Amino acid sequence: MTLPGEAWLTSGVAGLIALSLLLAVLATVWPRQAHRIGIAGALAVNAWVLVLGAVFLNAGPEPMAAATRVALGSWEAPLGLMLHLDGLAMTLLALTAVVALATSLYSLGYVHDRIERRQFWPLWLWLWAGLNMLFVSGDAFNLYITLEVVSLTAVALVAFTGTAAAVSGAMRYLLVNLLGSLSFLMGVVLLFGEHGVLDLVLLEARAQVGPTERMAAVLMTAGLMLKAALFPVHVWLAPAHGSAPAPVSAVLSGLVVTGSFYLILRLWMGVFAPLATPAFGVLIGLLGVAALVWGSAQALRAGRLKSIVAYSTVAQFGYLLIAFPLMLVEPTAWRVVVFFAVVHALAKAAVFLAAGTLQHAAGHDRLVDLGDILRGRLRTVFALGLAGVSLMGLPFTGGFVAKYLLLEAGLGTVLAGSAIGVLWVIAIAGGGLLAAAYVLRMVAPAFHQGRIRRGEAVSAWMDWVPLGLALVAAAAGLSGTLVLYTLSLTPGAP
Amino acid sequence: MNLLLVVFDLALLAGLIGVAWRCLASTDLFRAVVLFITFGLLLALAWVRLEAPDIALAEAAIGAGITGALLLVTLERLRVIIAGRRSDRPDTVPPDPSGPGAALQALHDPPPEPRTRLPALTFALVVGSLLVTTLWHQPDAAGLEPVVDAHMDASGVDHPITAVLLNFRAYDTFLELAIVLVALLGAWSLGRHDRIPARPAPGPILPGTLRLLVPVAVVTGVYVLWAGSHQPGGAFQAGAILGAAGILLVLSRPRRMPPPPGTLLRLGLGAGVGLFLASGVYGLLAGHGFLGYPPGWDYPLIILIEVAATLSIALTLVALFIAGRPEGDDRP
Amino acid sequence: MIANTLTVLLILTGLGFFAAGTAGLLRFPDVYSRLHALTKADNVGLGLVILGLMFQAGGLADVLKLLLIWALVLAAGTTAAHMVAQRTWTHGDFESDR
Amino acid sequence: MSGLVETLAPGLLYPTGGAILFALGLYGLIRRHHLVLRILALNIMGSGVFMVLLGIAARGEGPPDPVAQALTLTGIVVAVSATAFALALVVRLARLTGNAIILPGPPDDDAPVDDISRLEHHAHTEAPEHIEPTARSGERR
Repeated sequence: MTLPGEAWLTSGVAGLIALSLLLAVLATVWPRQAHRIGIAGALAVNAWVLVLGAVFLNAGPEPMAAATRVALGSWEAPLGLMLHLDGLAMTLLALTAVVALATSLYSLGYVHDRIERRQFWPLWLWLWAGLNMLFVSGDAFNLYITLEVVSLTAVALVAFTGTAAAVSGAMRYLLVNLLGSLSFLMGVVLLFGEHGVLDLVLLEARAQVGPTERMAAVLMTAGLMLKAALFPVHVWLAPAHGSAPAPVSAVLSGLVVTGSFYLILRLWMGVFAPLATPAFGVLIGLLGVAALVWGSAQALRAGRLKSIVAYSTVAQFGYLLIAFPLMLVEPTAWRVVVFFAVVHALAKAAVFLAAGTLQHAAGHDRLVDLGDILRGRLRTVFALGLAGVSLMGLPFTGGFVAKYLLLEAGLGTVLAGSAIGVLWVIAIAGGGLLAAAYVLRMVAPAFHQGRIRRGEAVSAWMDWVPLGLALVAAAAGLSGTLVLYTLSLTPGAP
Repeated sequence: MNLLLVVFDLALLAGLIGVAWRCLASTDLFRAVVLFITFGLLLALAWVRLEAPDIALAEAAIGAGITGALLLVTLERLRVIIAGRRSDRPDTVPPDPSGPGAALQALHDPPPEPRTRLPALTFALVVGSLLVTTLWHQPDAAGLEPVVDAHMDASGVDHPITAVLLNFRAYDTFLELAIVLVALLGAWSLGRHDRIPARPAPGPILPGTLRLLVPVAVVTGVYVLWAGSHQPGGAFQAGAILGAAGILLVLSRPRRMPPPPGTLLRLGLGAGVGLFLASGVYGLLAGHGFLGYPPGWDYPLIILIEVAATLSIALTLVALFIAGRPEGDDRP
Repeated sequence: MIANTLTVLLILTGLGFFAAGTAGLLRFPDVYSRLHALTKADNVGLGLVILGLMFQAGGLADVLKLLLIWALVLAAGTTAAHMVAQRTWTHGDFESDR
Repeated sequence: MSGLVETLAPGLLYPTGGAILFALGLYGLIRRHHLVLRILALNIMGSGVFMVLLGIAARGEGPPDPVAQALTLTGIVVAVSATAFALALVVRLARLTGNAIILPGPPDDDAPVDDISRLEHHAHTEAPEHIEPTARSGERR
């Protein structure tokens, strides 16, 4: 049955992709106006996503027997490519739109040099388009291509400052990304060899437990973990994220890493679902605990503001890994995990933007010498602290709701009789404490006595946007019901 | 006859693996690059054997040709940079040639430390053997060939690969064009271009040959593009051939060529994605789906997109060879 | 039948030239002699192979294409050999024993 | 004999060869330090993937799978783009540090960072390097 809502949805998804690609192409061809195109586009895309989300929610659970699938060029799978929209994809599209709008506005102030601007905006718009395409892609090989668009633009943006540290970080990031892509592609090829299709829904229908699925699962997950810097392969993250320009760090830690995580989740809820066993879950969970401890320890000893934030990304993604064993015991826990990832992305982007403002004002971001600027720029410190509070999960913030729900799921596994569940509960609770410690490290100097300095003047964008995004991150706690409801509209998932 | 083919296959694979091994084990980078180019040409042979003439053409032109040119010019650049640093600041050269700074010895990579050999070997062996085991377990024939064959009539072209690339999976192809462009945007964001460190050989022979070869390359490129609708060939191969011709021109610098105006250059680079996207958006608005073609218009639109894509690819490849952005791009 | 025999004979002869050229490339002591071996053998070798293939061609167009290939390889090979030789003349011999 | 020939069909031989190339590239990527060699290793890994894919396409009777071939073509173009960008990055890194390797050891995360929001035209203003054609003889061994 075809509701009018569904026709809107299919054109809406294709239109969103077309719009974001159009912006990228226009900015490429017309770099002198790229920043204007970018801002107008960011507003247009946000409006579009808002309408799309409203139509999606309005279409309601009824057409949700299957996800909205859009055949490109009217060629249905297996011949053609399908876009794929469900509650999970919709949530991440909305997240991307919000973070991207904030980043775009911030970049107006941050990338002010005329020549830099012409290089920055086209790359950034391609990255954004790549992320949008990643979230709605429904085809294994197309996922590889969109991953490459995201990787190449992200690497170029990391290298953007042109310093030795940045270029070296970018080089490392590129090698890791290319290795991850090839590993992913090899997995796709294996799946194609076994089943002869590339469409994810068709693959899911044909998947069974066999050598191909096992090997493909290992290759694709390992490749995505390399890209997401999930624990055992996290080493590249801090140099890349820490030395990139602030808006780029925000997008990398907030969105690009989330994109890889999204794919891992999608694949394991779909094609590889038959392979998920409790032992596997425990293994991943242990990796998560290790990431949490290692990342927090590094964040507690790092000397630079942006390094602290970068390492905290490693730690926070430990949480996402801890969620895997919880999901095996309590299938609906994945929604909480995605909600956590959403809150984390908002808060992390806000923290990076605030750090960028402070760095701009001070001319450096060495924590020991930053006290005077921190005391002089309380608005930014407030943004930093507010987003940080959300990261550590104090009450009445998005982070609190997410961590509370995670804890609840963890306790559920303990009650279900899983002894190792205790470890997950301790890790989730303890991770919050560690986060509190490193967030305090960042803002504490603001409360010390000492010289007060405002440093270099910053534009209004750089002053206010971090605060706005931090408020959004904190308020995300209030939207928990909405996000969780949207996520529940994911057919095929528990 | 079959036995002969098996012998041929085994010899070819052994050659490929051997060349790849020698390439990666080489301490001299120039040698490694030459071996890599050889590897690309052998690969093209393997693709012919696997009945993939399109891929063979692309591999020879792109994989071996363009990549080879990019690698060689990079080595030359590295050599100039490192030699320049050495003469500028002799103190930056570490005294110990076997230390980690030994890469300063221009194009030389010291043999890897023995202690990483065992773990790396174990890891690679595990990955390789798992892959081989998996592949040997796979069924014999699973593919989309029958589906493509059944839809060829509706595709607007006669060559299945072109139908897949420009019609059935046009979205992938669009993104592929985008990636070529994005790689260039990335390279341009790293800085302005410098002079290409290559000197044309004196004498009339090289310019003479180029005068002969470049027009032939242009004709070949156009032919390959046109052939793509009904036999092996197409935009990417044609773009690579034209790009190679452009690289030859840039390398030999017969006369000082004026830099192209910035706007025109950007338009040329974006023509492929721009036209593709415009056609795709029209398809969306007219109700044929994003990147769909109106009935009856598929053949002309595919040809038009391919022409623009060829031009853009050729321009982009030349620009990637030059690497930095042109000075005109920074003018107000 | 005659065409097939001729093809086999010509291509085998061509392969002989290729083998000789390769042996020369590997065994001769300096750049000039190596170039000498390589270009002579390859040009004739390729010419013979092309000639052999012409007997299998489907029409005049194919014959012309084969001839064009030969001509282009001749031109490219000549230029490349010239450039290698010239570089050796101005910059000295490449290290030969690597 | 015919059994052996049947077994060693290209649909099996070439994927096996591709897997070996993939592993070989991985080994080279881990072992070698020079960035150009690492990029070569990644390219060889990629060729291994394409060989597996085209080998799979050639399995069974009948014409080879055009979709797999189209995907390979796309993959080759993506690979050359990534390689070109990676090489540009290597040159940039060498210009900044004098090295074409990433030095091993923990990342120097406390190093000072330049801030593009404060600097005008940083890093794009250095003069293009000047090359004296005559000063180079004897450089190449």
